[in-house]
Amino acid sequence: MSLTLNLLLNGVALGSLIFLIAVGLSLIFGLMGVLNFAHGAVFAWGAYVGLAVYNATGSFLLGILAGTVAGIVIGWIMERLFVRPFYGNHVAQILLTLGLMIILTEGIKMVWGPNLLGFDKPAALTGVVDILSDPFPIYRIFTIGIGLLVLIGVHLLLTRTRYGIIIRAGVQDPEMVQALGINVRRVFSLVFAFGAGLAAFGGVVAGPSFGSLNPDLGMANQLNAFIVIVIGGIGNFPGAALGSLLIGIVQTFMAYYLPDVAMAISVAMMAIVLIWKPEGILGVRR
Amino acid sequence: MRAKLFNNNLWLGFVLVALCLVPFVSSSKFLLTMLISVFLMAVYSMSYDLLLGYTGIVSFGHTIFFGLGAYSVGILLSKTKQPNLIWAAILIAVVGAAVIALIIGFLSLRVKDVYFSMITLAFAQLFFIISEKWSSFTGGGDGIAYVRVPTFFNDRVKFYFIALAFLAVMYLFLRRVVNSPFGRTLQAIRENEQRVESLGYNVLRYKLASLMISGCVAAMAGGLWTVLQKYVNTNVFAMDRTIDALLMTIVGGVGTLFGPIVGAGVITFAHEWLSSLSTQYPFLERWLLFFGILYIVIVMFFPKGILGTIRDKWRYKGGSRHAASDSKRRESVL
Amino acid sequence: KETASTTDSNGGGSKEPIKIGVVTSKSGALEGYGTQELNGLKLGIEYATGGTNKVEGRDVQLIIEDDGGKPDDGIKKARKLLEEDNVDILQGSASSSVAAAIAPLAEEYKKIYMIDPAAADDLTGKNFNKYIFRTGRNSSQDSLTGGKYAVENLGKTFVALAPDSVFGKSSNAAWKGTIEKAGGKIAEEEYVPADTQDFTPYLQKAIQSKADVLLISWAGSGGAALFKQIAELKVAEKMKVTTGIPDIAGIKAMGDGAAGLQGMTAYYYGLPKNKENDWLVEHHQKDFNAPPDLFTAGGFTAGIAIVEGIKKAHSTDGDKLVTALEGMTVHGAKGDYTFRKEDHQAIQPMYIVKLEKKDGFDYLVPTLIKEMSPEDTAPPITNSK
Amino acid sequence: MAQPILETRGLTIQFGAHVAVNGVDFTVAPQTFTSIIGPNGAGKTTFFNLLSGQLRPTGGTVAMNGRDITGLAVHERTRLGIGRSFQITNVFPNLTVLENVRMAAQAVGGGSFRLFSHYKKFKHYEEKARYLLAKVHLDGKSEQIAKNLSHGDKRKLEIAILLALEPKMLLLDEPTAGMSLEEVPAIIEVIRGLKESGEHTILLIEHKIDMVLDLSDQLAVLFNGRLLAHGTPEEIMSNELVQTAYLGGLYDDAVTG
Amino acid sequence: MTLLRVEGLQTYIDQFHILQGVSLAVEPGRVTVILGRNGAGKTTTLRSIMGLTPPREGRVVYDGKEIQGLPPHAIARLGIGYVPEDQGIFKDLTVEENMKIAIRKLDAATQERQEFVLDLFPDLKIAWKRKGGNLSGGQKQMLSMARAFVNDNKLLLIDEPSKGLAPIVVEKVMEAIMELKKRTTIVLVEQNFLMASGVGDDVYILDDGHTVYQGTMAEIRGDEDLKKKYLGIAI
Ligand SMILES: Nc1ncnc2c1ncn2[C@@H]1O[C@H](COP(=O)(O)OP(=O)(O)OP(=O)(O)O)[C@@H](O)[C@H]1O
Ligand SMILES: Nc1ncnc2c1ncn2[C@@H]1O[C@H](COP(=O)(O)OP(=O)(O)OP(=O)(O)O)[C@@H](O)[C@H]1O
Ligand SMILES: [Mg+2]
Ligand SMILES: [Mg+2]
Repeated sequence: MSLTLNLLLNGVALGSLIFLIAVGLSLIFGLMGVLNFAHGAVFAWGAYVGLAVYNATGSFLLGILAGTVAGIVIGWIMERLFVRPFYGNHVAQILLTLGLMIILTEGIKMVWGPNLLGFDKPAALTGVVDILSDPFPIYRIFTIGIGLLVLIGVHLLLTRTRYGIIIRAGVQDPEMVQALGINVRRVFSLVFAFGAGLAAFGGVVAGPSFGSLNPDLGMANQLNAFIVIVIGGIGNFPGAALGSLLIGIVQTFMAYYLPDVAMAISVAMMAIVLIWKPEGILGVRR
Repeated sequence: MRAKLFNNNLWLGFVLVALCLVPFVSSSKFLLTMLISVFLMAVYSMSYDLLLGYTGIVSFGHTIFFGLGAYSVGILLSKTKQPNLIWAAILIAVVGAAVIALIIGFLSLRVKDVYFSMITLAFAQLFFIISEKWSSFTGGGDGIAYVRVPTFFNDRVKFYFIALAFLAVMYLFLRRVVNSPFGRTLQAIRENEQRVESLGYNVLRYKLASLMISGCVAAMAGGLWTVLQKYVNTNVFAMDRTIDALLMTIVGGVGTLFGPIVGAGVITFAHEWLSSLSTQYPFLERWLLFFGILYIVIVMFFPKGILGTIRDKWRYKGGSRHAASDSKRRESVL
Repeated sequence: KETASTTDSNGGGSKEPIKIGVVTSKSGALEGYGTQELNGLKLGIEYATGGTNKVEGRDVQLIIEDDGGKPDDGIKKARKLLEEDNVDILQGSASSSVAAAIAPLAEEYKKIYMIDPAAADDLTGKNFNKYIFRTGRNSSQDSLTGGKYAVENLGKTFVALAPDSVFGKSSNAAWKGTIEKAGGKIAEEEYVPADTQDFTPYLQKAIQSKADVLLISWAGSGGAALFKQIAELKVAEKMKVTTGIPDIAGIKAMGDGAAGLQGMTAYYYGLPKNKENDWLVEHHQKDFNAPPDLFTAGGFTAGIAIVEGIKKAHSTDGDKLVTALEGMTVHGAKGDYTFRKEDHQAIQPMYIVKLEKKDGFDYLVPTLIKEMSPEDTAPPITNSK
Repeated sequence: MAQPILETRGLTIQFGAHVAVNGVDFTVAPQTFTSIIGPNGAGKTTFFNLLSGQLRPTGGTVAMNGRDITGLAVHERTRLGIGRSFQITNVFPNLTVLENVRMAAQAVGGGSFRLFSHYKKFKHYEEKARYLLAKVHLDGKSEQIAKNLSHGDKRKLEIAILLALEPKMLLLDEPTAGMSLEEVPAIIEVIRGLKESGEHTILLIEHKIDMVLDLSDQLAVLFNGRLLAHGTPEEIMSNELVQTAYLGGLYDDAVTG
Repeated sequence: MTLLRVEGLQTYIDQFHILQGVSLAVEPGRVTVILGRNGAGKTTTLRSIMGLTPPREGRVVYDGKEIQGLPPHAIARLGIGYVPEDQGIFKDLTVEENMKIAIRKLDAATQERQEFVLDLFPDLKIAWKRKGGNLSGGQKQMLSMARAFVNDNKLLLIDEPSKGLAPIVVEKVMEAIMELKKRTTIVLVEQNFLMASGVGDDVYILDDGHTVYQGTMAEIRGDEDLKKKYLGIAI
């Protein structure tokens, strides 16, 4: 396999990982407009719960399930108790979600301690396959596949049901949505919980890719999620996917050829995209 | 009528006198240090409030200016070993901040809302990365230690009064700015930007000016911060530092100017207090948890920050202005 | 809280307690390291005072403050300890930045600053002042240990893979010096962004370089993924791999794939054979229900060094302690630690180990290949003073 | 005719496939009162947006007093004397009613870039604002937060803001929509006063035909983005298309009467 | 039987006492018009009925059930349609999506009603894929009405529908209201007296948060004094 192809595949895999974090945020931040700084912490919770259950039962599938459920529960509680009164109020959201981020992160340390925890790949997904005679890890193919599935699933959910438009409308004018006979609060709770569940799901799937978990895992990955959403166009779901792919590939190539600037590349790309097209690549001007 | 409660000169005079008495009442150098850092952070947060509370723009890169100030002082003083260049360093910082604000502003101020926030975040990250990469100049993560400052600042009481005076002057300066016709225009921009435009104001110029003023003030605070710490490293460009400004402003009350001072005090002392307790009481070991809870409690019970919420309660009788932290603009042009 | 007076409490004869102020990470990314070191410190004092916690008839009191890994907080806390609590000695920190920020305060207040486990060379180099002593090993000692051994036993040409950070660069520079001195050669240096999750291209590049040894300096959480990928891509079948062995949690996180990996380490509780270490292992297990870890040894030794220093100086006065500690040899967890006169860096035994699977352990156990003597791994003196 | 104060040539704007304003050639003589009528969606508001600069045309030019202003920004046009009110209320929601108008007075009065003088020193702005608020019957509500005004009151505020700008050329987009029957006459009087002062050129968009007929010197009709007709009220009212496609049966009396 | 009975509504917004005892009785199959000058409390009355600004005191009885205190969506689901005065268009959604979000149940009857409203307002068909925020003022007004008319509502609360509409469209709206009257009951707030008197059956006049007049449209139409007194007009 040529190096370029290898890098490209790795880029896609990385993009797919970023997307798994970003997809939930793209609902919560992109559609509902909540600047959710606790998103990464939910992602981390998913990973930790998933790991705990996986280790206890030996079943990765159960781990994924448990992690996702944990995320949904956390999201539901977060929305119900805290976020609900502050839709549309970015300033309050920042303070609130930063507080939640701290609490969730400290919670991880309380339950699992501050140290690294190894996260092994399930046996079936360990190892490499040869692509054009060069080895490529199976797990990475798995993450690409999962990323695609999630993309299609959520896209269908948003376009085939009324949820997509209810959220968009509800963010702009919740009162009017209510007056049309829709329980907008419940929809918001559901979507928020769903977004958190997706984050947690992403956490479990990403865990083995990271190889180990640490409590600050969320913070480190959350920035990338924000970046791809902004690059793709806030509120534009396919945009988030495109942004993830773009960042994944560019980052991989840069890291290889120009490691000195690789650290800066995603933020620099975001700045360039915004200056050139303020609404994001697929975003529409308001 | 406007926020009489807090911006009343008599009241402020009283607070000032009380603060002036502190060094005579307590001989704790540590308390003075804490207060000095509160004063400096208060100036930094007030400068942020000019953007957030008055111009209505959420910057995620405010620490760029703080960091510029901190590094100017740190690098100049340690490279030249000339403590008296402090004023030159601060001047450089202020001019540098103005220039950088102009450049960043030009590139990003046309972009609205969260998009603006994200661009500024990108710039802050770039500054952070540059300071990491250019470690021969900035000292990188390990930083520049042994920054020599004028001996004058080594006397904690003198430094205390300098910092207090600095706070007082900056407060009066910023209050004047927000109450001037210029400041009024900023507030109108916060409320409805395109309407201001259609009244014939060049919005970009006002926003740029506000970013520059705010940046210059933050740079001064950053410069004095290095004088206090005698140390500077890449942390001054880290996201955390911007979040500090954001938190202190929000906790105190957005758009109140005096609020950030309160916020700086509350956050600094709560931080110190909780982290000190944590080493004494095992159940407080995870003290950050309580810090997180503090944020949430403040949002839930003081939705407009401590001062903002109290002020609102008072103002209802007068039926006066509203400094809504975040106005959702439902109306469109058409 | 009572406001401490500013009166001098240095007088050696009084019965006031001896206060040791510790600034280290009790929160933040380095919390784990901070905790290891703190546990060690407590035990070290207990050991050196024969369980009485008294030196020269005075109680030893530890006042611990959390710096969260941030220099600004570290400075604040150190000031509080010096000004409010009037501590006699400072100790810490897990973060090199924090230690660098505190170092000037030690000089200003003329108090000993017993550094551990912060490892940056500059602390006993560029940022040195005479009040600084360090029981922990510095980065150069790591590379000296690993480098010499690797050239002699693993191969002559190296690919050095390190995070693209100040740590990575300086670490590679140190390794390079040692390896070249020992007659080896670094054929290629690869700097990888610190947040990399996918190392395949770099590993492939390394394999293609046909070098004998892949030398890895990694700090932080990405390491586990790196070693898992090394196992997955079967790099070890094509070239030797060496690195600094992390703490137990870190080894655990590497997974079984790292079996056979050779590298240097500053401490693993099963390695030293002396009564200090035996005591440490026993009491650590008793008090904390776990064996001591990578950085516990340094903290333990710091505790002993502080007590021994005070005993020798009969005082807690900073300058007297400097004189007492300079050149002193302490019997610590790894054996003899000697504070060099020139830069106050403790030279100490270091280890070359191999990770092996062992019954009864849920991680790969570092087993001794070779112990390096303090002199063998003595770093160059880089402070100008 | 004197040099037109405003002149558009081939003014066009296209949104995707839809041409909202299509090749409009339109001139306005100074100190005249012209009303623009046309069905919903004909492009009237869009046309205003092109004149005041909220939108950039995809084709054609706008000239004021012979000078091409097509490329100027909104605030620059305002400085040249084009002021407009908005069809959908567009005020500063969280400022007081008084402050809303004061901002506009300050915009023309200058001094906005003074950082240090206290705004209270500019008392005359406030006085002017109060005077104008009285004129639009909002004097009792000057301390209210603008967003708390009822719909009709917001419309009045909109007009007061516009008046404070002292524009030479006023673009009024349905100023009285939603205003109570009782108060419409007062606002009409204000507008008539402007007209009669002889210092202003006024363009009005309105669907209230009696008001249009009452005030206008000229009528222009937009249909589907095109300028269908431009002439005296009598000419326009007798246009058959206007009759059938715009007015319908309700206004038969108004036209014949 | 009275479809909607409002008794002694007292509504506060923040600490302001906006409605100070408004009462209405809406008879089925009739058009009840609420008149009053700006700031009288007309909009607040409709909002109070919808539960958007719940009254602090007083009762709202709809179809024999007390509904004050119910959340707005529950009230809407009882078959009450609302056309707010600011139109309440979702500006980021297309016309199509704006309609889609309004439709409560997609059945044949709804389909039929949708055709009816699109015939009534053909502009919407043309602008079907446009963003709500890009519509002209009149088109927004049409869309807002269309959203309310498309459902099988028993009661419609319509706030100033004629605002911004071309005369011919006003006429069409009046016709539509006469048509709708056959199957629904309508409460109408209107400043256009021509329209109000054209379609109205019963009249309430509000002032300063109170009901100051109650009667039939026929009475008002014939009584110049009444018109002068409460409406300040003489037509
Ligand atoms: N940004 C846009 N994108 C797409 N279509 C637009 C846009 N702006 C306006 N339109 C369309 O252009 C046409 C003209 O709109 P405009 O607002 O100018 O009408 P108007 O004459 O003011 O009507 P009304 O009397 O109802 O206010 C409408 O059909 C509208 O849907
Ligand atoms: N949020 C609020 N805070 C304070 N007062 C308010 C608020 N909302 C409305 N009001 C006041 O309540 C009164 C009634 O308002 P409402 O909108 O019901 O009037 P209306 O009869 O619909 O008038 P219009 O014909 O102008 O639409 C007004 O005087 C208004 O200023
Ligand atoms: Mg219009
Ligand atoms: Mg109303």
